[in-house]
Amino acid sequence: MEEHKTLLALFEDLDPTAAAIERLRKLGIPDDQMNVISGIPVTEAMLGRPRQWSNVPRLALGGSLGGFLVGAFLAFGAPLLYPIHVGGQALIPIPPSIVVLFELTMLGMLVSTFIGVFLDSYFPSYRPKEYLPEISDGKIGILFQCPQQKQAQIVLALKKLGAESVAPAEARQL
Amino acid sequence: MSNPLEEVGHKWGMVIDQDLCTGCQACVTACAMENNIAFVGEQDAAYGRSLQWIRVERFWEGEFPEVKSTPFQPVLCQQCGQAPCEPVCPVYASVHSENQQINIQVYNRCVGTRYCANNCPYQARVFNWRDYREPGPLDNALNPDVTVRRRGIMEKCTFCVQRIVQGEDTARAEGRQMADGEVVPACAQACPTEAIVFGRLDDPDSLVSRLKRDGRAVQLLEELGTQPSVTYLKGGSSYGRNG
Amino acid sequence: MTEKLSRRDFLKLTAAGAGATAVLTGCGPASRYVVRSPYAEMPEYTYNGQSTFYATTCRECPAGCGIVVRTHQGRALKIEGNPSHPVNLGKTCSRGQAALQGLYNPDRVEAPQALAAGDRQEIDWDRAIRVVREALIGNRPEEIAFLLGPSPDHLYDLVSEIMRSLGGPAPLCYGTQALFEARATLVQATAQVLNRTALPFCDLGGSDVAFSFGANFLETWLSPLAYGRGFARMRRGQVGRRGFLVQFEPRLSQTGAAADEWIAVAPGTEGLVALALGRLVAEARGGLVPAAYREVDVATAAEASGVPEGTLTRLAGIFANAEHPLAVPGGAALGHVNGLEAARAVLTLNALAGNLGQPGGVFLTPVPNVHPDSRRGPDTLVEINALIGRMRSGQVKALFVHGINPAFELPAALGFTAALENVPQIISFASFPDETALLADYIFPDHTPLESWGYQKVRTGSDRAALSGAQPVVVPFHNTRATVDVLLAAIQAAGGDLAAGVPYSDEVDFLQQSLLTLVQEAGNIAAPEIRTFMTQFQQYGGWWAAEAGLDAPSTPAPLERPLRLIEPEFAGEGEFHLHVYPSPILGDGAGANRPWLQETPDPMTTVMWNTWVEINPETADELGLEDNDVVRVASDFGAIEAPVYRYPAIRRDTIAIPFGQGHTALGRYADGRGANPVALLGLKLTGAGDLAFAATRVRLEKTGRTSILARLESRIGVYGEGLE
Amino acid sequence: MAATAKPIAPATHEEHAESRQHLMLDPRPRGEMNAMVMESMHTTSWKFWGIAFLLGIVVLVCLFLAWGYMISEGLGVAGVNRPAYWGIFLVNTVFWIGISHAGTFVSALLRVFKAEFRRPFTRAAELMTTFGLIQAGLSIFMHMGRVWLSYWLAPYPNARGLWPNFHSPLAWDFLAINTYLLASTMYLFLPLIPDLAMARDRSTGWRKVVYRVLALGFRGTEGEWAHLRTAMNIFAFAILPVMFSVHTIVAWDFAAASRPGWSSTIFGPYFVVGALHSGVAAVAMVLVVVRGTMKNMKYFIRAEHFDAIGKLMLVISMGWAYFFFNDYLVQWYGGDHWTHTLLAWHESGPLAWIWGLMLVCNVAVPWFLLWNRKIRSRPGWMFVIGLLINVGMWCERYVIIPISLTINRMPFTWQSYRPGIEIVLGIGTLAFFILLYMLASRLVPLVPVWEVQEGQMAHSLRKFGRKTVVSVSELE
Repeated sequence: MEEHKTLLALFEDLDPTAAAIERLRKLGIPDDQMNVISGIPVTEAMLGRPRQWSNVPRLALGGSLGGFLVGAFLAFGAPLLYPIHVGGQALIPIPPSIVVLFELTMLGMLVSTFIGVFLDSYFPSYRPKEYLPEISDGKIGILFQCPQQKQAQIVLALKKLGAESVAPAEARQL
Repeated sequence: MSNPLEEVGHKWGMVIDQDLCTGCQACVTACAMENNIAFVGEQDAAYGRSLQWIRVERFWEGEFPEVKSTPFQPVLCQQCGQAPCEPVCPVYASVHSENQQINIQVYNRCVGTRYCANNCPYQARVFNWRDYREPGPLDNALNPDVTVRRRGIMEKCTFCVQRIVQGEDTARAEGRQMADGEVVPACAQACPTEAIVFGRLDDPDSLVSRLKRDGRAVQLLEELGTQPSVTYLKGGSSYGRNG
Repeated sequence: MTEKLSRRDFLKLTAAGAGATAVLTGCGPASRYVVRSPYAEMPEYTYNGQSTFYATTCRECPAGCGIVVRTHQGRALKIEGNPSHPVNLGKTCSRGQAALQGLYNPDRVEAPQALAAGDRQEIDWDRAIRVVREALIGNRPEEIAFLLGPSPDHLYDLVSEIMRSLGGPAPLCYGTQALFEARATLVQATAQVLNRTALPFCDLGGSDVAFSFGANFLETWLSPLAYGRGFARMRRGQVGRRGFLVQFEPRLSQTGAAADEWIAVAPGTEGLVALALGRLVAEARGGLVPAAYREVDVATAAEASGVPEGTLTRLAGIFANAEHPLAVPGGAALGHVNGLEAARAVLTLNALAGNLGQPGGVFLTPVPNVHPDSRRGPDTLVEINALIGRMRSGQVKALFVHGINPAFELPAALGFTAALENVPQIISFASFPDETALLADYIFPDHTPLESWGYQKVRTGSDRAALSGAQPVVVPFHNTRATVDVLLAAIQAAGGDLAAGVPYSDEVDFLQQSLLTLVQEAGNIAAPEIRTFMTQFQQYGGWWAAEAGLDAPSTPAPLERPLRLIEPEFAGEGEFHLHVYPSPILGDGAGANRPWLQETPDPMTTVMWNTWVEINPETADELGLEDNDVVRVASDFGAIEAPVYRYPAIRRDTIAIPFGQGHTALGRYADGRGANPVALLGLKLTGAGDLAFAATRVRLEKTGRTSILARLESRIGVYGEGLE
Repeated sequence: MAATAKPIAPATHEEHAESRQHLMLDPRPRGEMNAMVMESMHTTSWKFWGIAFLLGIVVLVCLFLAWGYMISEGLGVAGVNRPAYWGIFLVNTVFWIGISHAGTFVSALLRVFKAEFRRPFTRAAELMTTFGLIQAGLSIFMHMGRVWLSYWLAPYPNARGLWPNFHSPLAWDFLAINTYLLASTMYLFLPLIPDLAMARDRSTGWRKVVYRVLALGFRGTEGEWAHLRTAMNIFAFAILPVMFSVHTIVAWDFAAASRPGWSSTIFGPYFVVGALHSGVAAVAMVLVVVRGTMKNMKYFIRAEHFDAIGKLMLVISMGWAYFFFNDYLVQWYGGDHWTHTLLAWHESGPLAWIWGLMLVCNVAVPWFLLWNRKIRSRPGWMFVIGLLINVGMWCERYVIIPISLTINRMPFTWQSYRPGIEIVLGIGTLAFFILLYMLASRLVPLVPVWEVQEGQMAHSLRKFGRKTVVSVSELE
């Protein structure tokens, strides 16, 4: 197996970043060995990157279903466990049940969405990571792995495209 | 799950004849003594915080000298069939008793949201704004059959449910039906003119059932559809009306 | 507690579980004396979780209602009416219900005390009995005075016997309850019209039209529960028609509110109205107008009373056409200088209606045959005044006070409190530290009624002769002792002729001796000898005749004598008539230390915990008085301050103040609350020698202060304040 | 397309630029904006700490000590009575829930509709949601007679095997308010993560530790951004119905009761609009204070933002007036005797001035002042107007709760309400809100810098013939 090295290239602007990604791809770095780190949400389309897969919507859907089921239990199941009649109303009245179902469905959806972000992004993780604080100042970084022998070539190419720096990425405590 | 008590379930009701009520307040005091109702003192009483479960209302009509007070109207919990206080309680502290067909307040469940009181169109519920403790030795007279309520709890007329249950138990133990008038709440028991009559509405021959069919019978705020168990026989004077 | 107290008796009455019906069951002759034992050792008839019911007599007022007290493990829990008692047939009033708060009142006198210079020191009963003995035998008989309240009767009978034996003056019996009932005046009027010195009984239940002249019979008058029952029967229409009640009084009372019509007659003209009605009734019936009414001028009466002639004629028509018309005299109508004549006029109206001794008419109640020689009051203010005069001049060396609180109840103008200073020895038997007790030299506290033995003669209200019996329902709560026992112990200690003349070993012995005369009489109790009789007496809560039956008055033709009325006179100057009425809730003021009575709303004003001044709203507007404005009410005899209650149903020339509050003692719930209107009363007398308590004039002054009255009713909802 | 937007408003086009200043067409480099935000967080004066200390004392005394006293004495020390069983505690509850609606409204609704002017102050508004809900929750707990048992409302079988009663609007309230509190806190947190990462990168010492923990290890990778964006989109859409449901359910607490004046089908939307009315007004007030007291904030919060919020307030005021009149007319026209009595009580009872004040503050003030752009653009005016609207909305709740409770179908029991310790406790919650906000303003980046930068990227000037106009691009 070839020796691979992780590099972080820092760019000032979107256009050179997009060009650099294109260039990297041509230099034989596959998309799945690249990652863009930015201080603002840069969409994949802007940089010509493949679309990110997110489980969040599915989790949200699953969560709302779970919430609905909990709500259904509260609305339709709990009264049966300890039946008490009040105000001449049915033991399980429909209109209030709708309120309960709605609230718990929404709760399930929102909580699972939130948890979804954590799961998909592996939050929280406090391990050292490859990162530069300049990124939150608006710089855009490309984190990529390249074979050691191509390193010099790639660095040169990226510098030519306007990279402020291309350096081996160090995993550091954030 | 079958409840053994259900076999003796009755519908209890009350008829109050306003033509007979003299406004004497005996019911008010009797109720307080039977049900361990605390007194609140002048300041709180002046501020709508007295705890009486029954109050005698009267209004005024006309100007002097043609002025007249309206017939006295004792108002207590109407023990609604469809009680507005019940569904609004989030902790099931106000519930319907299947056996007596009355509305009961479960003190130890109450967390004091006071929603039931707001929703009671008869304003029949009272709240323990403070710990109105009776100083000793007055507490010697507390009725052991009735819970003493602490601060933060809603309470109201129970139709003296402790007497009803005891009456039912006694009748069952003796293997007989309850007689009409065997169980009376403290107010009806004290009432000097017997304006308050109590009994079983599920028995068409009981005195309450017969009185309830009287032409003068009305219910408070009938239009709300609360199906009260308390019926009023309208008072008011007219010379020579056939009794 | 070895000696007398250990001989307190607790008879088992019933041990049945529930219901007043159980009173009559489950009884056997039990031992007469039960040793007072520690709480942990329950009497054998006490079962855990089961209540024991005792029948006794309510002593909150002198009507003598029978009550049944539910006790549970030695504690009294609830008072119910005694269903078989002929006075109240199982019913109770507010005051009766709250009697437990007397028994368990936190401010009781817990032990005998000697008072000196504001200091109250506990003493033991031996010393107390020595003090009583010295007072009884150390003074000349005429230097001893007993001032007693309206109950209990057995104490009165014993004291009468003691004083007879000593050769001293008979005990005096008085109280504001009797005063505001106009009891003495009514008795005298009955004597004059119906030929017997007794209280009349008006059979409201049998009448179809009743005119009440000032009688507040649904509140405090004579026997409110009996009259309440009669009112209910009348309203239900025993004679096929719903009864019709008309109330004549200057201020709408609770009774007036329950009535069908209220006629606001000018104070002091009630008798005049009765006379005018009599004449009109006689005319309406046709035939000759009886001699009694020949001199009556209807127009003058209408003018004086402020009742239009048309109204009088209409009412007379109703009365004349009734099958069972009835006229009831009482209360403030009799509290004028012409009160005796007014009472006669009203009673005569009954004679005119021909209802004497008829259903729906006027009867006389037979008195049970117990100590018939003890002719108890009601005494009049004249006699009280005589006593005060003797006290003032130092002729009274020892004054015994029981069951009355004269320093609070008597009109201040009489000067009772000042006269007390000239009495060397004052002995109070009060259970509570009331105003009089605190002025005494000794307080030898009696048991409260629920701890006491005794009996009460039913003078009116029952349908037969009845003697209501009292027995302790709980072990005495404090170190108190029955006054009868104290007196008997002192007499035994004194020995000699006195002890020989009053030969009773203790209170129960005295009761049994007193009841001996009833053993053979036909009544609810069938017993061959006194001990069985006594047991059943306690079990039933009294003795009453087997058959219902009241006496019909034998009238000396009252219609033959012309009736005249003297002009009403009023004491003092002022623009308002003062109408003092006993609070229907607090009664004679002894109820003011019951917190639940304080918090039971007044039936008409719904005010709790205070005194108020009722004034017509129009008059109030003229004076610029709003609700809760504190006014100073002043007469020539005194002044009080109280907040205004704008009362829609009172004459514009009258203000009304309830009696019962204004204590300066009597414990935490009564002390310093409200004002006492007897401070205002002048000393005009009725023809019977009793106080004309409604004949005082007063002035009103704004003080500029306000004091919020605690009322249950809503000023917004009932009077529309802020809604205009 | 540049990630760092260049100044694109040449001097010649200044007038156009000014008209759209809330789009912040004078972009600064991200690093500079970061530094500005960091500086604003780090700058505290002795005044700040003095006020914070005073507020802390007020919170301690007026909130915690007073509440402890009330818990031990019972609600008797408050002004509640029969028939005004509910008093200022619930007035405050509804009020604070209303305040809390602003954050979600500004943030989520404006996000959904891509209203660009929202960007600099969404965070400031969202913080109000969370802190406002805390006060609402406290007020509800104060209201309860036995607050130590309030956990019985939670949906679990309690010691007696009993579940809560879902027939009760209060049980719905419990679910809805908790859902909303959780959701709004999560919704506050999600867009905060990049800013926390930013702060982490620029902090030292204990702040670094705090931000590192809170930033969860966020770097800004494509995946992280994608998940965050997706989640925020879901939240923006889903939290809106939750928000509406919360205040609707609060309205149902009243509308479901069979009481004159309360039993109204329009109460749901009426309350929601009322909540927005007070909420948006409160946002304006907070922004004025933040702008005036915090460093560098004049760059982020501009007169034009107030102008935009002012328009929103005017529209909401009209909406409120519409619902108020709708409710009033129907009650007036078709109401029974008791309803008419109640209306008369509102309008001419002893507390009619509160009713009048409500109308003046909620309708007259906004309508007479907010049509004017000059007034809308002046923070001082906007603060006063915001304050008046909040006073008006508090009065509205006061009219609906204790004043209306005085009148019921049993006139014998009518009784006016006289506040007691509620006033003290209300001051306590207000102080607590301000204190929390003050502390948060020094701990949390109040401006979502990444969102501002994103917005600045999307805005450009475009020439149409001789006219230059602002054009906003959709970045997604």
